This record gives sequence, C-alpha cells and structure tokens, in this order.
Amino acid sequence: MEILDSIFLNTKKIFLDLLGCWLPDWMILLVNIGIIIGVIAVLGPVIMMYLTLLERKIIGRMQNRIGPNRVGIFGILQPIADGIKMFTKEDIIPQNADKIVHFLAPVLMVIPALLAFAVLPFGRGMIPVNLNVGLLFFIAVSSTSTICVFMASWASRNKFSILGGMRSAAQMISYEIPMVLSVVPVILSAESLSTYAIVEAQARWSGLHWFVFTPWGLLAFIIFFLCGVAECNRSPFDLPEAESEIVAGFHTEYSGMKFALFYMAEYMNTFTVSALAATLFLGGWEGPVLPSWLWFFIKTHALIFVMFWFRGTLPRFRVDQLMGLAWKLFLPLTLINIFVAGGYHLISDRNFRVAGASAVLLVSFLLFTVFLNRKYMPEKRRYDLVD
Amino acid sequence: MFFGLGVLRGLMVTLKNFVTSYFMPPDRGGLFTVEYPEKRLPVIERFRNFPFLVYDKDPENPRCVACEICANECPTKCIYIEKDTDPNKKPLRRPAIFDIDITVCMNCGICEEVCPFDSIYMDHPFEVASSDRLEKLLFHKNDLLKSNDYFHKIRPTHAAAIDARRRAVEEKKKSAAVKPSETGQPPKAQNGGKP
Amino acid sequence: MNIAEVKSYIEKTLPGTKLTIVRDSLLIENPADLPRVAGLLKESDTYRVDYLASITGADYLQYLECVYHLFSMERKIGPVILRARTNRENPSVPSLVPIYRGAEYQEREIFDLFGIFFDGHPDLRRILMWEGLNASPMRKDYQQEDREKLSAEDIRWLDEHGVSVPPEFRESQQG
Amino acid sequence: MELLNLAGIAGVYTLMLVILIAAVAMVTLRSLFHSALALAAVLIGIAGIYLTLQADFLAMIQILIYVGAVMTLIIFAVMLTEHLSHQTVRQNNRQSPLAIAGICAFLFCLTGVIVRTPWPLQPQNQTATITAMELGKAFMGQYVFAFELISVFLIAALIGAIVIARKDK
Amino acid sequence: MPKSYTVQNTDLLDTQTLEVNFGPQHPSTHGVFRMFVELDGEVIVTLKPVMGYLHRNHEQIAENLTYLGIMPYTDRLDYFNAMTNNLGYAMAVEKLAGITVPERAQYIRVIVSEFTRLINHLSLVGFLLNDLGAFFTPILYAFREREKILDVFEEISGSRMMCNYLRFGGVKCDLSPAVLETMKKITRNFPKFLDEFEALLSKNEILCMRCQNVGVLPKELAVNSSITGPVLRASGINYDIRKVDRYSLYDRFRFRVPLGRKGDTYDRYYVRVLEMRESVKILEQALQDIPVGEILNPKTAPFAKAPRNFKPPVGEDYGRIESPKGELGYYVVSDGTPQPWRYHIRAPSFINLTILEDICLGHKVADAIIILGSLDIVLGEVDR
Repeated sequence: MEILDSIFLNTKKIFLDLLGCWLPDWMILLVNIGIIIGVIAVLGPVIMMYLTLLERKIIGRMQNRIGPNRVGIFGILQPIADGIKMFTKEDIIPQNADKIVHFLAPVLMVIPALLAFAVLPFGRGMIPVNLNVGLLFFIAVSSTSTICVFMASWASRNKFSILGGMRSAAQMISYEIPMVLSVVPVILSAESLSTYAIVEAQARWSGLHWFVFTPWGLLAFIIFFLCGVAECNRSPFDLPEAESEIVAGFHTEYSGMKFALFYMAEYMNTFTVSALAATLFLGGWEGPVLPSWLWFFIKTHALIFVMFWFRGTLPRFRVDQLMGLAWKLFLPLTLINIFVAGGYHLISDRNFRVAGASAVLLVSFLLFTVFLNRKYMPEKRRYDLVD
Repeated sequence: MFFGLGVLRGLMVTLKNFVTSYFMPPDRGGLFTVEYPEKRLPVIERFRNFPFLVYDKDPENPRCVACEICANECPTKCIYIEKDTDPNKKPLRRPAIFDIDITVCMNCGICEEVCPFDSIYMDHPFEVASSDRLEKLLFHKNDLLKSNDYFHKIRPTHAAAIDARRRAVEEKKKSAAVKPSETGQPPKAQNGGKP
Repeated sequence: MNIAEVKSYIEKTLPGTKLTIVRDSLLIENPADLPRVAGLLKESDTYRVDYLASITGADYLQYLECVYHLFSMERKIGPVILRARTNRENPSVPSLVPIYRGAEYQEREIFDLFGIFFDGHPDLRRILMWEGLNASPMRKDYQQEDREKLSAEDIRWLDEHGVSVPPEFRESQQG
Repeated sequence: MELLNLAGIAGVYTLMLVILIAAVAMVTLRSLFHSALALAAVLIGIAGIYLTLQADFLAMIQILIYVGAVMTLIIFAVMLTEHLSHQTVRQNNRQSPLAIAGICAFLFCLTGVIVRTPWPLQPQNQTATITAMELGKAFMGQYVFAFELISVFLIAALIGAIVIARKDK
Repeated sequence: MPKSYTVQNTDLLDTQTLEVNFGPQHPSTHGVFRMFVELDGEVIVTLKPVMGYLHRNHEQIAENLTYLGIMPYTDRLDYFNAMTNNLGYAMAVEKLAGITVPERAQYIRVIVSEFTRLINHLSLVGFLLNDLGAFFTPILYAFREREKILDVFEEISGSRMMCNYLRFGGVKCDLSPAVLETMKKITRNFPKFLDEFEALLSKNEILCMRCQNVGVLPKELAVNSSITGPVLRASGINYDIRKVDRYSLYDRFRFRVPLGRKGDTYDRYYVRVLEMRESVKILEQALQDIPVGEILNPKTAPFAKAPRNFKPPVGEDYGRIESPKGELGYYVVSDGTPQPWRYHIRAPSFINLTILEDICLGHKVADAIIILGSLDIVLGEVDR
C-alpha cells in the first residue's frame, strides 16, 4: 500500500533524478516548482470541466432523466464540447461599458480560485506549498474575489448587474465572518494554522479521530460547509445570478470565454471549499486502507455531491433572509462554538465533556432558531375542508 | 420544530429518486427518458396529425368526390379543392386539385368528422419539417393520397369499423338494386355515424 | 329568484328608474342610474349581490350594449343580469369601478374593443391593442386595413431609394 | 545559486516598482472606481513585501483585512454614490503647483535621511522568524491591555455604525 | 384604488426610484406578459401589468365560424386545460339549445375535467417552485405525472393538449375498457406521488420562509375584485361553482372544498395541493360507478356530420364552470343562424390580475415573481 500511496512522489523523484544528471541542482529546484505549478494549472481547469459534467449527470439522475450522453460514451466529451462552444461564441462588450475593467474582472476572478489550490493537502507529503499559515492564506485569497464581483457588475453598466453585484458582495462579506470563525475551533484543537498539521492532528487523536465526530466539530463543519456554499454563490444562496429575478446578476453582460472564466472560477471554488472542509473536519487524506490521495478525492467528491444535491432540491433564499441567516444564526452559533471548544479541551473526563458540549450547543441552537428568530420559523397552518 | 428538518426531508426525496433512477422501472421512480431518435414511444392509434386522402384500388380514383364540405367546414380554411373536368368540360366527381396548407392546418379533425364519403382521415407521421416554408409545406393531391391498407396499418380498429360499415352499405345497395326500387331514386349515401 | 321580483324591489326603493325586462334580464333605460341600481343591489341585505362575474360588450348594429352578470357569493344566488344600451356615435356608460373593483380590466377591454367610454373609470386606456390603433376591432362594421398596401411614407422612402413600387401596392387604404 | 538570489532581489525591486506605479495611478486616474482598484493593487503589493521579509502571517492578515474588507467597503461607497452616468472628476486643479512644491520638499528630506544611514543595517535582535504562535502569545501575554483596549474601541465603532444605520427605521 | 406605497426614506439621500421592465421575454413570466415595476432599492413602489402581446381577437374569429368550428379554438384559450374549456363552451351552448347529455357522457366529462384539474395544479406548483429557484426538480416530477394523464387524453381524444373532445350533447369517442383501467391505475398511485411531492415541498423551511405572509389577499378585496378559483378560496371564502351551481353530476360525488385562512402565497399553494387530493376522491368515485350507455345524444348526432344546420334558437346564455383557474364563463348570443352573434369568454386569469398590484406593493422584487406565479395566469386566456 505504501508504494501506491506515494506513487506520485516517487515518479517525481525518479523524473528529477533523471534530469539531475545534466542540469545544475538549482535548476532542479526550479523544475520541481515548475512541475507542481504545472500540475495545479492543469488540474484546476480539468476538475472544473468534469465537475460541470458531474453536476449535470447527478441532477439529471435526481430528476429521473439521463443527463448529457450524446457527446462521447457517457457524455465524457461534453465538457470539451462546452469548452469549444465557449471559445467560438462571440465575445460581446457592451457599448458604454468600461473596457479595461470589463476585461479584467473575469481574469482576476480566476486567480484567487487557482491560488487556493496551493494549500490543499492532496495526499501524504503531497501538498503544493506547506505554508504554516495555510488556512489563513486560503481565507485571505478567497476574500479577494469580492472585488472582482464588484468590478464585473460595475463595468457592465446595466441595472441588473449593479443589483446583482451589490447583492453578491453583501452576501460574500456576511458569510465570510461565520466561515472564518467556524474554523477557529479547529485551529484551537490542532494548534497550528497549516493544513498539513491539521490533518496530522486528526490522525494523532485516539478513537474516531476526525474533528467532525466531536460535538463542536459537527456544528463547525455544518456552518463552514453552508458558508462555503454561500461563498461560491451556489444553490440555496445563489441569489446574485437568480434568473427569475435579475436576469443573470453580475455576469449578465458577459459572453463567450469571459463567461466561461466566471463559470470556471465558481466550480474551482466549489472544489476548493469542499476540499478544505474535508481537510479540516473529515481528516483530509487520513483513511484506513486506500492510498491517501484517493481518500482525499473521495471525501472531497462526497461534499461536492452534497453541493450538487442542494442545487437539485432547494429553492432560493430572499436577500433579507439570506443576510438574516448569516448574522442572526450562524455568527452567534460560531461564537458559542468557540467557547464550547475551548471548554471541551480544558475538561479531561471524556464522556462528561462530550455530553456537556453537545448539551450547550443544542440549547444554543434551539435558543437561536426557535426563540430569537421566530420570524423565520415556518408557521403552523390549518386548512378547513368545507362542503 | 427542528429548524432544518423540512429541508432534510426534501433532500431525502431527491436522494431516493437519485438511487431509484438506477434500477427501478420508469413509472416507479426509474428513468423515464426516451432517447428520441433511436428509441421512440409507440404511436397511439387515435393520435391525429395532418389529414390524408384514402383511395381503394388505385390512386387515380380516390374516395373523395370533391364535394367541398370539408373545405367549408374547416375552421382555419386550409383546404382548397378544384373539381376535375373530362375532355368536354363536364364536371367529374373527382378532385383535380386538392391542396392542404400544412402550416395553417391545426389538425383538429373536423374534416374527418364531416366527410360523408369516408375519404379524409388524420394521419400519424409528425416529422413533416422541411426547408422551404411555402412550397414544400403545401401538400398537393399526390402527397395526400394514401392507400386503404395504409389506413388499416396505422389505425386498425377504426379502419376495420369504417370498412365494415361501407360493406354493409354496399350489400344494402346491391339488395336494393336487385329488387327494383319503386321510387327509382338511388338510395342516398347513408352517412356513417361514428362507432 | 326571478327577475320580476328584483325589478319590483328596485322600483320600490329607487322610484326614478325606468326598467324593462328583456329575456330574463333587466334593461336600464337610461344608463345614468346604472351605478345606483348596482350599488343598491350590492348593499341590500335581501340580495347582497357582491360579485360582478362578467361585463360583456355587444354590438347590435343600431346600438351598443353592455351586459352585466352579477352573483351573490354570500347567499349563493344565481345571476342578476343588467343591460345598458348606448348609441353608436359617442357611446358612454357610467363605470362600475367605484362599486366593483373587478370591473376595472373588463371595462378597459370593452373600451379597447368596442370604443365605449366608461366615465368614472380610474385609468381608461387600451388594454389589449396597441395605443396607435384608432379603431374598435370588435364592432360589426370594422374593416381590417389591408396589410398588402404600403402606406404613404413607405412609398416615399422607397421612391427616394430608387425602388419602383408596382401599382397594386400603391397606397389605397381608406380611413 | 547566486542566480537565484539575483532573481530574488530583482523580483523585490520589480514588486516595489509595481507598488509605486499603482500608487501614482491611484492618485492621478480620472475615474473614482479605477483609483480604488489601484489602491487594492498597492495593498496587495505591500502584502508581497511582507512575504519577502518572511512575515507570512502578517501578509495574510494584510490581504484579509485590507483587500478583503477595507477595499470592499470603499468600493461599496464608490458604487453607491457614483451614478451610472459615470462622470469622471478632474484630478488636478489650481493648487497643483503648490502640491508639487510640497512633494519636492518631502523628497529632499527623505533622500537626506537615506544618504546618512550606514547601509547595510544589522538587525539587532533578529529572533527566529516570528510565527503565528508567538504573535498569539504576545497578544495574550505582554500586550494584553492594548489588545483589550482596541477591541473596546472596535465594539464602540460597531455599535455606533448600527445606531446610525437604524436612524431612519 | 390601489393604495400607493410612499417612499419612506425622507433624509437627505435623494434616491431615485429605478424603473425596471420585467419584459415580455422574462424567464419567469408565464408567457408574454410584461410588468412595469418601479423599485425603491429592492422594494416595489408601483407595478403596472401590460398585456395584449398574445391577443388574437379570438371572439371575432368565433363570430365567423359555426358552433362546432369554435370548439377546437376553445382548446387554445387556456392551453393547459383544454378539456375544461371545451366543457364550459359545450355546456353554455347546450343550455342555450336545450340539449340533454346522456349519463355516461356526463361521467366522462367529470372524469376528464378532474384529470385536467390535476394537470393544472401540478404544473402550477412546479412552475411556482421553479420561480423560487429549485432547479427544475419539482417541475420534472410534476411533469412525469402529467405525462401519464396526457397519454390517457391522447388515447381518448387523439391529441395530448389540443383535445377538441367534447361535442354538444356528449363526447366525440368512447372510453375503451383498457383506457378505464389505466385511468384507475393513475388515480390509485396519485396520492402516493402527492405524499412524496409534499414531503419535498410543504414543510421545506426555505419555501415557508419565501411564501408565508407574502402577497396577502384580504377577503373583502378578493370578493370586490371578483377574484375566483383557488386564489379566492385561499383567502377563506367558500365559493366553488361545482358546489354552488351543482352543474353536471357534481352533486352526486362526495368531495369537500379546501379553504385557506390567511390568503398568502403559501395558502394559495397548499389549497391547490388539497384540491388535488379532493379531485382524486372525485375520480375514484366517478371511475367506480361509470354506467354503460351511449355517449352522444341521438338528437345531436346528425349535427356532427352537418354542423351548418345546427341552429340554436334566438337568445343568449351565460354558462359557467369551475375551471382549475377560476370561474370560466361563456356568454353566447345566438340569432338563429349557424354562427353565434356574440361570443364572450369570462377568463379567470384575466380578472385575477386586477389585484396583482395591490398584493405586490411593499414587497421585494423576488416576491413579485412568486406572487405572479401563485396567481396562476396563462397568457392564452388573459389576452384571448
């Protein structure tokens, strides 16, 4: 199993040794970095292409229909067909749009999406850059995409995109805070910001050792995942590009390759957020039998399936409910969760701390859903059937 | 009670459909897509699309006698008929021109009901798309004429009932012809009621 | 609840109105007191006619007519049918919108298709046809203009651009 | 290996050049929105400089706080106020000669200071690279009073903002 | 007069209102329907519906056709439920001409119109969820059930949506035993499907959040604006023409009418789900005891062959039925000739739109789309 586990590392080592005989050693360093960059630069778009196909297939199956199967055997070549379509489509720039910013917005949108790949621990020893502030890097990079949304909506100069831009910026900011705070308990218990160290921390623990099996870990996981869905503007929170209201939100005026770039950024964000959620709470590449990188991909794709599942089922929130959920429910819960996680680590007796933590969290959840946010609760409705 | 419960129950429904779509039959949650060009749904017998003219033995003399009842009764006025004339200008009981403008016809089936001579019926093929809108979608007589056994092929029970009724009328006429009828007035073609 | 009973009830409470019975419906001679009759029927507790089902315009060549079908949702009693007739030159009928809000769109439709003015209607404008049309399509004497014929300015534009317009397309529209 | 060092130094200088250009662009660009974007470029450049000095925690915080939050706030304000008609405001006005004089004076003093300092400086107590762990301990240990004071100010500012926002309810 | 919504923020920030056209080609207006909306930020200040894009002067076409020729045109009024349009028109002319309908034909008519009610409510709920953002899943589940019913319609009438199935005095063709069997099977599995559909939707927190207390229609405004159908009953007024007029055989079946209490979008949605359950009850009873017999009144049989000599006596008549969208009325004036003198349709969708502005004021843009969806309008019927 060891060979299969570090198969990629060995191939790279063999390749570098082969090159080593006639290249100076500092050149080898550059080639090493070049390989890593090349892998990410290829991995990102390919993942994006096959996520679009996966999404259409999964949602198709949920609706008892087949999903794309015309291009290639099971629709394998469908992403390539979409890519070609996006290339050949005419790239329209609105007449009084601001040319430079209109062009820059999609380009700058893809950069943070690609940068986020740098800190994801794909397998044992297979982490592109082992920053010791990896997690903070991820959050900082994903927060810069708000500016690109602004640029896109402001440059297209039409009412719908301005509305969409404002909404999505407000949504991204208000969901960033609970997302950051829900990660604090994980840092607290792993005592390090580096994603690699966090995965090792989860391996070190005794018994069921992933953070998701601790009470505060479960709540933090749910909130982190939901905020991740909101960050990528996906299903229940996909207000900015709500077709039924404002035609296509901030990327109304984009077509052709620029629209494909927005699309690519969204799907890469989906992948990176699910990958990070898997790393922080589901033990990253930690797994009994299979090789480490396979575990990483299984967990990530499980979470991606959940995201597509949301898209296939749930209706959309309205603007004020969306904001209300972030500020009035997620934020207080994450703060309480940090206290509980702190207390959890101080108490040594195992089952008392689990019971205590889960009791406190349950009470606070009910407090915030049933008592304080009475307005958002569904009302009991009675209907009388008369002759 | 619990905030997220309704959403979870909804998710379970879609998950059930996702799982059953792999092995269940179409009407119990399985895949009900029919991949159109390769596999097709069976055409239902009473399905009515654009009309066609029936002829018994040869396309030269169809059942239609150019009485223009269907042209008058058609709500969208999409039928145009011109009587045929023999060499010395005596009108014959046969249509020279029988055009149906497919783009105007809304396949309502009224011409089929009002035709006293069982000569026009609604056809089944629906793939009549063509590149030219004016010329190709104006069906002339020879595009419309189809044999009686074609009629039997696409609408077996209905065609059988029509033929039974026509044979009954034939016998009655023959028996009436054998016994010289007093009034000498040929029995009026008995209009066929619907089965 | 036959129409004669309703007629006597209205004449008893509103002495000034002239009513005649036309085929189980009540014709109101002069349309001016239509709102009064409708208001009376709505408030009266014997009939409580609170639901205006439909208003229909009709063109009877000598006069234009509006037929009102009224029902009572509370007492679930059948249609009370009122009629109001106006001449064809400048047809006008008092609007029922202050009494029944439901009449708003139906009166606008009748104005659009028949050209009957409803005075007292909050915003009387065409609802189905485009504003430019100055004809009433549902009248019996409506002649749809012949689209084959080109209008004057089209021909002028074509002439300027050196296109010779054949005579049958020459503008011969009437009105 | 010296090639790598050279490349590193060249990289740092180009980074500084980019920051300078972005800063000048920020001041001179006609449209408000473009200058806001130039400001964002400047801030990211500064984070880059932190990275070259191995203060990666600080760089990440810089991006998170400034580019993520402060820039978004500025752009929100710009978009809310600037009408769709997009008039561009003229940058230089009558007082520009006075401003140039001020800048030259400032530059003069700066070069004076730079020339007098003995290069290369030897950092006195260059401890190990400062990691997030020590920073956290310092916050909670030595500088806990300052830390608490700042958080009180932030809370006050937050509550103040909410009160102003609710004024028209 | 619709109460106007005053712009509240009076401080120095002079925000102008944003005029937006939810134009004829908007992804979620059901057909060619335009709403001119004035927005103050997100909130709607004024909303003016603009219609007429699909107007084809159906009533004037009918004046130049025979009574039978009009029947296929009535399919195209509310193209979702062709059968109930036919039923309304057929009953109006039968009342005018004094034609009785045999027993079996009455049963077939009830079965067919209850199936149409199922189709209509299914599609409405599907489209409403589609406007809410659920990515096509509810509508595809609804359309899966609708396909089964449409196949039955094709079996009996020859066409799935444009059925042209009813004739004056009965129906065009008879139901074969096989068709009756499939109908029974559909009605047997329908409650099971409805439970699954409700599990997906009714208790969904997001749906409740988005639909409850949105677009509340008070009782007296509903009656005064002559609103009919599920929209009226969702506001709590017990007025179902099947119970009021007891037309055709509806007094023979035991079924109840669901009434809402608050009259908001959620009530309009749930009243339709309950109505679907009642329709299934009617269908079970009707399919149970459908008698054997002729399906066309022998007196009117010859008119099928020669529609020209079907001349109802001089007079006028207003026949109305409970179509899935509300009270569908046909006012037919005959002058003894085979062509009607005046033919007017009281379209429920057209009149239900009068209150669209009243219930949308003060709500957000996203709510206006859902409120329009819950009113269930079909443009073929609105513009006629």
